[in-house]
Amino acid sequence: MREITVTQALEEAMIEEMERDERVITMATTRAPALENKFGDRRVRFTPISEAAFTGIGLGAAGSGFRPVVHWGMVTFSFVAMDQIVNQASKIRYMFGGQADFPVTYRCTTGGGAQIAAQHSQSPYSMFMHLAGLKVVLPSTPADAKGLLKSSIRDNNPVIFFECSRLAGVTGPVPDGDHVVPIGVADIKRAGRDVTVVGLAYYVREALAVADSLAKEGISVEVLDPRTLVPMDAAAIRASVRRTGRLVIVDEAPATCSAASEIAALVTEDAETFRALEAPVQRVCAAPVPVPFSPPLEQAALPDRARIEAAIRRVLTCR
Amino acid sequence: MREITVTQALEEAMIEEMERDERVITMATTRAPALENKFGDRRVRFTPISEAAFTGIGLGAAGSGFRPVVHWGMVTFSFVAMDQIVNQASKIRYMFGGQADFPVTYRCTTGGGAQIAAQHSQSPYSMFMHLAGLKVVLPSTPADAKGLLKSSIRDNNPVIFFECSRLAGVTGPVPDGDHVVPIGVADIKRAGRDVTVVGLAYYVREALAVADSLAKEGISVEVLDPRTLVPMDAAAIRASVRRTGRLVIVDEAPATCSAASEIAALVTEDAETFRALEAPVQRVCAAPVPVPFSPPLEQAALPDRARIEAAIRRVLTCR
Amino acid sequence: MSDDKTALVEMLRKMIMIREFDLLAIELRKAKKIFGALHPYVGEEAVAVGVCAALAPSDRITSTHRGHGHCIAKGADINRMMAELFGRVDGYCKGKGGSMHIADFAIGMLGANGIVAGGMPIACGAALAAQLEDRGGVAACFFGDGATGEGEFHETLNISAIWKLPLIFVCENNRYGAGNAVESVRRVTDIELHAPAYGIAGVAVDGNDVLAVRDATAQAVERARRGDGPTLLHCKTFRSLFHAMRDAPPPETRAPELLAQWKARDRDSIARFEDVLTARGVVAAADVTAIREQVKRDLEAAVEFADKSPYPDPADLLVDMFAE
Amino acid sequence: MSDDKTALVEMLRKMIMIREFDLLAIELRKAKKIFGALHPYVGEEAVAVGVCAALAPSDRITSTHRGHGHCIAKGADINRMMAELFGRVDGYCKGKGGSMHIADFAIGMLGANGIVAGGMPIACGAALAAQLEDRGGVAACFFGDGATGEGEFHETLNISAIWKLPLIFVCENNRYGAGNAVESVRRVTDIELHAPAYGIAGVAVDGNDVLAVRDATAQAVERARRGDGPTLLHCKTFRSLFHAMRDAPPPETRAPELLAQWKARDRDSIARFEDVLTARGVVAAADVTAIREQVKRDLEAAVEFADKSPYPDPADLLVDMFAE
Ligand SMILES: Cc1ncc(C[n+]2csc(CCOP(=O)(O)OP(=O)(O)O)c2C)c(N)n1
Ligand SMILES: Cc1ncc(C[n+]2csc(CCOP(=O)(O)OP(=O)(O)O)c2C)c(N)n1
Ligand SMILES: [Mg+2]
Ligand SMILES: [Mg+2]
Repeated sequence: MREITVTQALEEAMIEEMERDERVITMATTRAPALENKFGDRRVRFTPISEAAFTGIGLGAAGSGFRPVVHWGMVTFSFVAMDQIVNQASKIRYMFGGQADFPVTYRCTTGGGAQIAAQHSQSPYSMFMHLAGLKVVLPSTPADAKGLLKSSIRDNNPVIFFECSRLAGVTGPVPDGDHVVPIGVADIKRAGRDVTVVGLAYYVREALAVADSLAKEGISVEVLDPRTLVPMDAAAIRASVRRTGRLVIVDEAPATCSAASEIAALVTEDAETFRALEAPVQRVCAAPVPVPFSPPLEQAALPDRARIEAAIRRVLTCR
Repeated sequence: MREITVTQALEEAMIEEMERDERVITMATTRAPALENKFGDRRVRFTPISEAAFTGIGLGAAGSGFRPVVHWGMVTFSFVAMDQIVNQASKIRYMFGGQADFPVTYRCTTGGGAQIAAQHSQSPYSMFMHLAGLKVVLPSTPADAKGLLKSSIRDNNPVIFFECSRLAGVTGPVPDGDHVVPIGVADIKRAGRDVTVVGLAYYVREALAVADSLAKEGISVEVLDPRTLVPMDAAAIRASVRRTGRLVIVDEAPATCSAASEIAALVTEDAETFRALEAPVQRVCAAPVPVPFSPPLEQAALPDRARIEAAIRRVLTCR
Repeated sequence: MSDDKTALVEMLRKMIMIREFDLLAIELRKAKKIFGALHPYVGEEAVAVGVCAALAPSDRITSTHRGHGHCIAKGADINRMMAELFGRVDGYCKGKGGSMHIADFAIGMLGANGIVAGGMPIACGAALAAQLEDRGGVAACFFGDGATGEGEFHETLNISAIWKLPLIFVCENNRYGAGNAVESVRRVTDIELHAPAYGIAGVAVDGNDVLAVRDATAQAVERARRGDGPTLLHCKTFRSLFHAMRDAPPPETRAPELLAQWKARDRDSIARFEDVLTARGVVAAADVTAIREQVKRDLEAAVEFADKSPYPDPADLLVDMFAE
Repeated sequence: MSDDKTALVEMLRKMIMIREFDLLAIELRKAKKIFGALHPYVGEEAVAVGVCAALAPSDRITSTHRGHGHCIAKGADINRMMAELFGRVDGYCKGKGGSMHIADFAIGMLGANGIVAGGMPIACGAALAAQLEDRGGVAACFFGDGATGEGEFHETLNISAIWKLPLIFVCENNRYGAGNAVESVRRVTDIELHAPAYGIAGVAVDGNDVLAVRDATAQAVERARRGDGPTLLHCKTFRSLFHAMRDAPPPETRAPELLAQWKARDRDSIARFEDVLTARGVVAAADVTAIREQVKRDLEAAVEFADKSPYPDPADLLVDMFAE
C-alpha cells in the first residue's frame, strides 16, 4: 500500500470531501493554497485573527445548511473562542430540542516536543471531552487521520479533530479510494497478553516501540489506540483489560482530569473489569507544569519510552 | 456559634480582606454596593461586559503589585475569557521562570437546580483543574466558604474560587474573627467505617443526608469534602478509602474527565489503596447532557439522594 | 417598503402581542406556572417588529436572553413558545430550553441566547450561508447596548465587513445592561460610531418608531443585497421594566419621571404606532380594540395549550443529544 | 522631549542592537544553537525604541511573539536574553520561556506573549495599577496589525477609555499578519479610526521615524498623566524579513521592488536616524562605526555568556510553579 504522511492524508481527506459535497467549506487564519486553487476563495476562506468569530461562524453556517471545516491552527488559539465552543457548539442541538443539526468540524494541532514552550505545546483534549455535546477525535496514523477526518466532516454534529504536531510528518500506509474510519471505534495496534497500554496520538508509537523491546524479554504488551475520545470505546478498553488484568495509560497531557483519568475511571467503575484488575492502573502523563522551552526540561516534562517501560514493569510486579 | 449564609460569609471575607490589605481590589460586571460604599469606586469597580479584558486586567494588576478579586458572575461567562485563564494566568508564573507572583482570585458561581438551563447551570471545575498552574477551590459550608476565600485572596497565585449556587442561601456556624481555612486540606464531614463518599459542594450535604438515613440501617458512611480541588488532598482521600475499602464520588458535573474521574484515578493508581479497594469505584455524576430546563428533566439529569444511596448499596454488595 | 394596510396592521398586532405575552409571562412566573429566569421585552417592541417587517421569512436572525419579542416578530407560534416557558414537550425545544433558549429554525429564528453577544458570530455564519446560497438572503443579529462591550461584537463586525456579508447588526440600546446605565460602561454612546473603522454603514434610529426601524432595516437589506456588506443599526429604545426576574420582579430603582417620560403616548412604541395608523386612517379605534381582544384570546389559548401539554418523560433525557 | 545627545545616541545604539541581535539570532537558529520559533523584529526598530524613549523605567509594557525589540528598547540585558534563547538557567526565565516568552518585571517588561492580542488586557491591568498608585506612571501595550482582529483589542480599548487609564495602545502595523496582508483582513487600514467610538485619541505616525514615534508617545503619556485616558497610536512600519522561522527561514514571497523601497536609506528606520543625527551633528560617521563595533562585541559576549550558562537541571522541573 502507498505510504503518505499524516499531513498528506489530511489534505487528501479535505479534497475528497470537498469534491464529494459542495456544502463543505473551510476557514482558517492561514491560507490553504492547494484547496483555494481547486475550490476557489468562496469555499476556502482565510480569516482575520478572530477565532471567537469564525468558530461561531462555522456553527451558524452549519445550522444554515453548510458543512464547515474550521481550522483553529493550534488548539491554543481555540481558547479565545471557548465561549462559542462551550456555551454554543456543545449545547446548541440539545438545548433547542434537536430541531437542527450542526455538522461542523473544528481542526487543531496539539502537543509538545518542538521547543515552542508553554502556550504552544498544549494537549487539552479532556477539556473538550468534559463538555457533553462534542465528538472528539485524536488519530495516531495517516490512515486513521484520513479515515477519521472524512467521518468527522460527514458527521452531523460538532466534532473536535485533534492533530498531534509530532505526527504530522510521520508516514504510513493509506488505502486508496474512499477510506473511512468510523468515529467511536478503538483499534488494537498490537495484541498482547500481559498488560494493556492505552496510548494517545504520538504515544501510540512510543508504546509500540516499548512493546517491541519488551517482547524480546517475553513480555507481551497489548497496545490499544482509542482513536476517538468521545465517544470513548470503553467496551474495547475494558475487554482488553479483562484479558490482561493490567493497564497503563500514556498521554502527553498533564494527568489531572485528563483522558487518562477518564480511562482509569471507566475501567475501575466496571465491576467485571475491576475484578479482573490485578494491579493499580498507572497513568504516564506530562508533569503538572506548562511545557517548558529548554530541551532538557521539556523532555523531563513529557512522557518517554523509559517511563512507559517503568510503568509496565510496575504493574507487572506490584500486586 | 452564630449562623450565617454562604453569601454572608463570602461578603464578610471580602470586607475583612479589603480592610486588612488595601492592595485588595475587586472587579465584576455587577455593582457591589456594600463594598463600594465601604471602600470606594477606585478599589471596587464594576466593568463593561468584557470578561476577557477584565480577567487579564486582574492578572496584570496582580503582576503589578495588587491583589485583585475578579468576579465573573457565573462560570459560564469565564469561557469568554478562557484565553486569559488558559494561556495567560495558568502559565505566566512558570513560563517566566518565577520572576513575579500573580495573586489574583477569580470567583464564580456554578451548578444547576434553578431551571435556568444549559448555559447557566454548568459545573466545569475539571476544565480548570486540568490546567497546571491554577489553584481551584470549591467549598460546601459557610465556614469553609469564608475561610477559603480569605486564604485564596492571601494566596500569591491565581485561584479559581467556585461558589455553588444552590448553597448560596444555606446557613451554618461560622467562627468569629479571622477565620481562615488552608487551601489543599480535605475535611471529613462525617466519619464512617463501611464506605467513603466524596461529595462536592451541594452534594456534600446530600451525601450527609443519605449517610443519616443509612445509619439507621447500621450502614456507616464516611463523608469527605475535598474543599479544594487543586491541590487535591489525595492523601486524605486515599487514607479514608484504605479504611473503608469502598468509594463513591458524587458531583453534579458530567462524569467524563471530571473531578470524580480524577479522584477515581488517584485512588486506583496508588498501590496500597488499590489493594484495600474491595469494590469498583462508583461515580454519581450528572447525565452527559447540557442541563435541561424542564424541572423533571433537570432532576433526572442531576444526581440525587436516591442515586447516591443506590451507588452506596452497589459498592457494599458487589465485590 | 410596502405600506399596505394588512402589513401595517400585522405589525401593530405583533407589537401588542409581544407586550401582552411578556406581561402575561410575568404573572405566570409570579404564580410559579413557569420557571427559571424571565427577561421582558416590554417597551422595545418596535425594534424587533420593525426589523423583522423588513426581512423575508427565509432570512435568518439570532436573538438574545431577551428573546420573546424577536420570536414573535419573526413569526413564531405563541402556543409552542408558551409551552416552552412551561417546560412541556410541545414547546419549541421540547422543554429543554426554556425562556432563554427558544428557537425555530423553520422560520429562520436561530435561537435566543443566554450569552451576551454570543449570537452575533452565529448570525454571521448564517450571513455567510446566505452569501454562498446567493439567493438574496440576509441575516440579522439582535444584541443589547451592553453586548457592545464584548469582543465578539468587534470581531464579527470586522469579518462581516471584509467578506461583505449580508448581515445587519441590530443594537437594541435600551439604556441599560442589567443594572448598569450605558453611559457607565461606554464613554461614547453613539454606537453607530464604530462603523467607520470597519468601512461599513452605521445608522442611528429612533427605536420606538417602528416605521423608522423598518425603513432603516430595509435600506440595510438593500445594501446587503447590493453586496455592500453589513450595516450597524443603532436602535435607541428604553427598557420599560426590570432586567430580569426569578421568583419575583426586582424593585424599580430608576427615577419615576424618567419612566413616565417613556410611557408617554408620543414615546411609547405601541401607542405612537396606533396614533400614526389611526391618523392615516389605516385603523379605527374599534380595530385596535378588536386586535387587543384577539391577542388576549390567543394568549389564553396559548396558556391552555401549554398547560395541557405533558412534561417531558425523564426517560427521554438523552434524546436529541447527537444527530445521526 | 529631551534632545540631549546621549539620549539620542542611546536610541540609535538600541536600534542597531535590536537589528543585530535578531540577525544574529537567525544565524544561531539556523546553526541549531538555539531552538523553537523565532520572529525577527528587523525593520520595526523605530517603534519599540521610539515608544520606550518616551517612557520612564518604572513604566510597564507588554510585548508580543515578536518581542526581542521591545525587551532591548525597555532596557533588558542582552546576556540574559541570549541565555534564554539558548534555553539556559541564566536566561530571564531560566530557560522555561524561550524567545516567545522573555520578561523582565524588574524593568517593567511584563512579557512577550505567544497569543495575538493576549498582552493587551495584562497591560491594561498594569495601567490600572498605575492609576491606583497615582504616581504618574503609565503602561503601553505593543501589538500587531493582525491583533486588531481580536476581541481583546476592542474590549481593552473600551474599558481603558471608560476608566481613563494611563494606557498607550501601540499598534505595530508592519503590513502583515503572518502570510496575510493587512488589506486582506481589514477593510479599513487606518487603525486609528477605531478611537472615536471610544472617545479616545487616535494618532497615526510614521513608524520608521523614531523621533516621530517618540514624540507621539510623549504626547500620549501627557494625555494619560492628565487623566485623559488611553491613546491608540498607529505606527506604520514594515516587516523587512519573514514572519517566523523554525529550522530554516521560509522563502520570501513578496515583490523585490517592495522590499527594496523599504530598504532605501530614506525609509529604513536605522539609516534614516543615522542621517538625521549626522545632519544635526549629533554623531559623526566614526561614532556610528564605533557604536556598531561595540554592539558586535556586546553580542559576542552575550553569546559567550549564554553558551557558558548550564542547561536547567531536569530535577528542577517543578520549581517556579507556585509562589509561597
Ligand atoms: C458573556 C456574558 N456575560 C455576562 C452575562 C450576564 N448578563 C445577562 S444579561 C446582561 C446584561 C445585558 O445587557 P444588554 O446587552 O444591554 O441587553 P439587555 O439585557 O439590556 O437587553 C448580563 C451582564 C451574560 N449573560 N453573558
Ligand atoms: C490568538 C492567536 N491566534 C493565532 C495565532 C498564530 N499567529 C502567531 S503570530 C500571527 C500573526 C500576527 O500578526 P500581527 O498581529 O500583525 O503581528 P506581527 O507578526 O506582524 O508582528 C498569528 C496569526 C496566535 N499566536 N494567537
Ligand atoms: Mg441593554
Ligand atoms: Mg503585523
